[in-house]
Amino acid sequence: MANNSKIIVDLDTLISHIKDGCRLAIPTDFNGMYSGAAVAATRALIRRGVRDLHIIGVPTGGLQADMLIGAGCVKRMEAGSMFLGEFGVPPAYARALKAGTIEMRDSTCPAIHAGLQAGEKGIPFIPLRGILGSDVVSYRKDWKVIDNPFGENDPILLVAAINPEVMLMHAPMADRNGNIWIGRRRELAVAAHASAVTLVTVEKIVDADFMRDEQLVTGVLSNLYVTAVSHQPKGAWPLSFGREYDEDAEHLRHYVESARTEEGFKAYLERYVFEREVVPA
Amino acid sequence: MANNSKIIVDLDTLISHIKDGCRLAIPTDFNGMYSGAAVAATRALIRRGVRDLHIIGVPTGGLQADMLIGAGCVKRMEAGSMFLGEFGVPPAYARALKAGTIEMRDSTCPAIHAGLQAGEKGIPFIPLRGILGSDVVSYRKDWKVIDNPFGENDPILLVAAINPEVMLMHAPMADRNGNIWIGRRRELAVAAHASAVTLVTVEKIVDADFMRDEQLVTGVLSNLYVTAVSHQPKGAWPLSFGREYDEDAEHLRHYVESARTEEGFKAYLERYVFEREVVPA
Amino acid sequence: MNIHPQEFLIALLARKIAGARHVAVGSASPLTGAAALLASELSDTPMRVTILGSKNHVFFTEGSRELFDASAQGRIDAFMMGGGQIDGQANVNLMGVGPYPKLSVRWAGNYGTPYLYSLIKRTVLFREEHTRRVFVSKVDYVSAAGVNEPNVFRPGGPSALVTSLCAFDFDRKRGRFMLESVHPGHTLEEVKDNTGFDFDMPERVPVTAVPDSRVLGTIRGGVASQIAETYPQFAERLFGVGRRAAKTA
Amino acid sequence: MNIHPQEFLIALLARKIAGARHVAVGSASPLTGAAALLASELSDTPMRVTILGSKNHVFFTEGSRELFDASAQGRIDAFMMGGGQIDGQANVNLMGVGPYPKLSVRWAGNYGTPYLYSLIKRTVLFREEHTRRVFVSKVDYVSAAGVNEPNVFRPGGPSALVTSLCAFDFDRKRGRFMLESVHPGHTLEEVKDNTGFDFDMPERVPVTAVPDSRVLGTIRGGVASQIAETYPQFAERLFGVGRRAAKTA
Repeated sequence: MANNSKIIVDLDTLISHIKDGCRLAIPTDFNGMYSGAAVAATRALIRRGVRDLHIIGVPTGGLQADMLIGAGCVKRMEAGSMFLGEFGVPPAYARALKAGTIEMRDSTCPAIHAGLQAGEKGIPFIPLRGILGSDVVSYRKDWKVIDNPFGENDPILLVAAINPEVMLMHAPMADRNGNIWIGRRRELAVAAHASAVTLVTVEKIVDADFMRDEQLVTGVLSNLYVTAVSHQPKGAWPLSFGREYDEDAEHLRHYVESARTEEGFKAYLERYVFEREVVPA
Repeated sequence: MANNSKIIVDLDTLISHIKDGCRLAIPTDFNGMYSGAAVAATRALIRRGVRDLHIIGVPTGGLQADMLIGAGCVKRMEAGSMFLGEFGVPPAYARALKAGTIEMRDSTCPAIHAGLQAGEKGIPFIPLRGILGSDVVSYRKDWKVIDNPFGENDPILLVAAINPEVMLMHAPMADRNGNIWIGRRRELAVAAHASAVTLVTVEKIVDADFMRDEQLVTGVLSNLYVTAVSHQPKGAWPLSFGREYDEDAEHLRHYVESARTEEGFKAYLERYVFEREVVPA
Repeated sequence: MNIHPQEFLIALLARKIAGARHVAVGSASPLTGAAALLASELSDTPMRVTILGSKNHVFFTEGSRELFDASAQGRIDAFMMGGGQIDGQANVNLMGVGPYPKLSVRWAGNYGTPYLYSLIKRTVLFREEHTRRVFVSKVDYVSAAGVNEPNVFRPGGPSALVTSLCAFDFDRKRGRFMLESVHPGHTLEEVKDNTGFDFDMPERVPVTAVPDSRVLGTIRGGVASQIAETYPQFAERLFGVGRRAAKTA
Repeated sequence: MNIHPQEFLIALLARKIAGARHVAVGSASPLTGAAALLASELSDTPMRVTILGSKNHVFFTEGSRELFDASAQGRIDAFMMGGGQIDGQANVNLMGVGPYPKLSVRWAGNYGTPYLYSLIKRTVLFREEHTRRVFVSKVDYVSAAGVNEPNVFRPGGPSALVTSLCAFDFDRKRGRFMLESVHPGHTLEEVKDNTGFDFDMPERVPVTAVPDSRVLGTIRGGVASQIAETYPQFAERLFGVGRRAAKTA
């Protein structure tokens, strides 16, 4: 029989699915809507000392990626752009690029979405209109431009499927069976479908079955795609989380200032990641 | 300013967007879930005497298609299969094939879904795994098999994008701005996105704004894609409609028996379409 | 113990999908639905059952496309389907009889079978009627191909064929059926006489095993009440379990 | 009437997208957001405004992919964006300064611009800072290309460029900017001195029109309260309308 009771685990068990060298997909973390960055899980990953991650921003990267990069956990970063909302370019990322310690695979947001859709459909590539003429095409050797087989003298871009090994995200709630309510951010479901393993931290776990609620179910990622769930209230802190809480702008400002230098970043990690100091809500 | 008050119209205005020769997408009409076949609108189309439709079943065809075919409104039918639930192959369709009065473009369900996804993305084609070896590939001259540009000696099917001129469906409810709650049948949203015009009949119109309800909104087709909405309670009769009403099995049996002969079908149309006799709920 | 022939087939089909993580069946056949639920009940490891058209046995939240994408993702590893004609290479015809596209008889069409048959790890073919009308030397139209050229990407394919007379295994490399066993009360001659294609045989053809009392008890207990939700008439006829019983179960 | 330079730019940008059915703007720029809302308020025909990152001015229910698909469908026909560098062929660089991939300065990256700039019917480029640092002869990296070879499928592209000094139109056939007008208080010499690329000019260069009182009233009324929802600090600074006012509006 299907038995999902073991799907709900503690945070260290959750992140144990993320191995060194893993192709890890993470959501955009500056977004006005529900669901997003599993920052508490990111801190746990740094504490564990994961190495050589290939991070895929869906479709961009921000705080999560910057913390992992600064902590030396990342080998390669792939994203449509890298930004910390109004705070601009992530500082640890900028330092790592200068030092040449990470490889940046620049993309464009719709190509990441399309690559994940190809991954979801189990197809090796997907065509995409536009983009031609951009330097992103010349530098992405893993993409191809072909003559449209359904047209004539009509060049079209093909982007490769993206199939992450792990998708990690934070969501508003899970039911007792590990079904996740992600709301309207369906791109997170696409990324989960395309990934071999999906790990989710949630604000709350509800003693219900979302699959039987015809209204809720439309915002659900079925547990068919979910490997493990962990209960992490305020799991997106210091980022905002939809209508649940606003971003901790003061803390973010402190992060950005600290992360400008290696020493500052180390002190930040020591205090907020290793000693687990969390600014009270 | 955006003004959607004119989006809610009467049934004849709604179907006035469906011209002779139109490429018309319609949902599967035997499905256990919410949303589906706009049968009341289909009867109105027959009364108006629309001609030469190219119907695309999303991904199959049933009662709606059969009524339109029997009434001489259809030139070409495209579907993954044609069936009337437990009643089997639609009788007017079977007669039309024998008589050679319609062209059948046989497909397979995932190819219709993928073609509509390509239509949604504005790309001319999309690859699909599997299917090779099926006769559907040899007979679909509008599909192509190429060697995967990302592999070697790896044949893969490309299906052409499907961009219907009109998508017609029935849904549980609309809000005052013409946003449609379609529930978990997201394939209907994909078809609407891929179509130039989307027409929707609904069981009820609610004085609300679904876009501001974070739970409801996840099951919504935004009015960005909706051309017109018409209030048609029991608009799917005699088919079932999710949890709102069961199928009228007795009426369907009567339809299937009538439609076996041209005379029987004409008598059925006369009574239920032109004289608008509806079996009371 | 008195065993209904359909209970016998349910148990046999369930054995054919043992060990799967997630089995999908079409909505047309209550027997395959019951077999999937039985296999899940008997499984030591978690086994999901998706019955298309059912309200409770569905893990999808995004509509009818999700089945196909999930199959391509490898999240469904067993499938059961029937066929209007089936030939010795395990080609399946759901389109009709006679030369396509005219056809002398039209069936419903391909559905998703050309896709699912290629991508889901193993498909068990099931057709109760065992006649030369069904089991032909060559299908009139290939809806879903039994085998492909070796360079074609094809993670899945046919693994077995179950009928009212016997069970076959399918050898994908050779592209041929091998008779596995003949059901009690039937003979090899009967199978040969009613099969239009050539197949392989072991030296001694065993008799198909009869379900034991534990399996029968599971069929008549948990499976019957679950199947009644989707196929109330079938459950009523076979088990005397009606829709109401299922709903309160 | 006293006109703030940013109000002047809002009015100018709004004229550049007049007649659109649906305009989208990025979340980074309150000025373009205000311009889109103004254009919608002044439009005779319905004009939708999508402000990415806003809660009220979004017509999407399926997350961040939908913007791109809707653009490819032609459901968004006007777009406004900025650029770190912009050259005379309307190429836009959002990647950084210096040879790629090393770069001496890194910006945020391409976002969706290589796609949207090609597919949305018209894009109005906007950059307040008018210097040779921004308006270069050739961008260091092409994030989004101004023009393509004639055989490339490209339904959209740049239509205009607005700065704090002047407004250009873009001629897609010639692949060149044409100076349209210079803002009051500025001169042609100033534009030339601060532009690193070559551009065309009419014989007489007009002065950019100043918004009339009706337009200004609309900016300070409906637009200010709507913009405060997404950009409370901006609205507070420019109009004295805070977040609280917006929420009750």
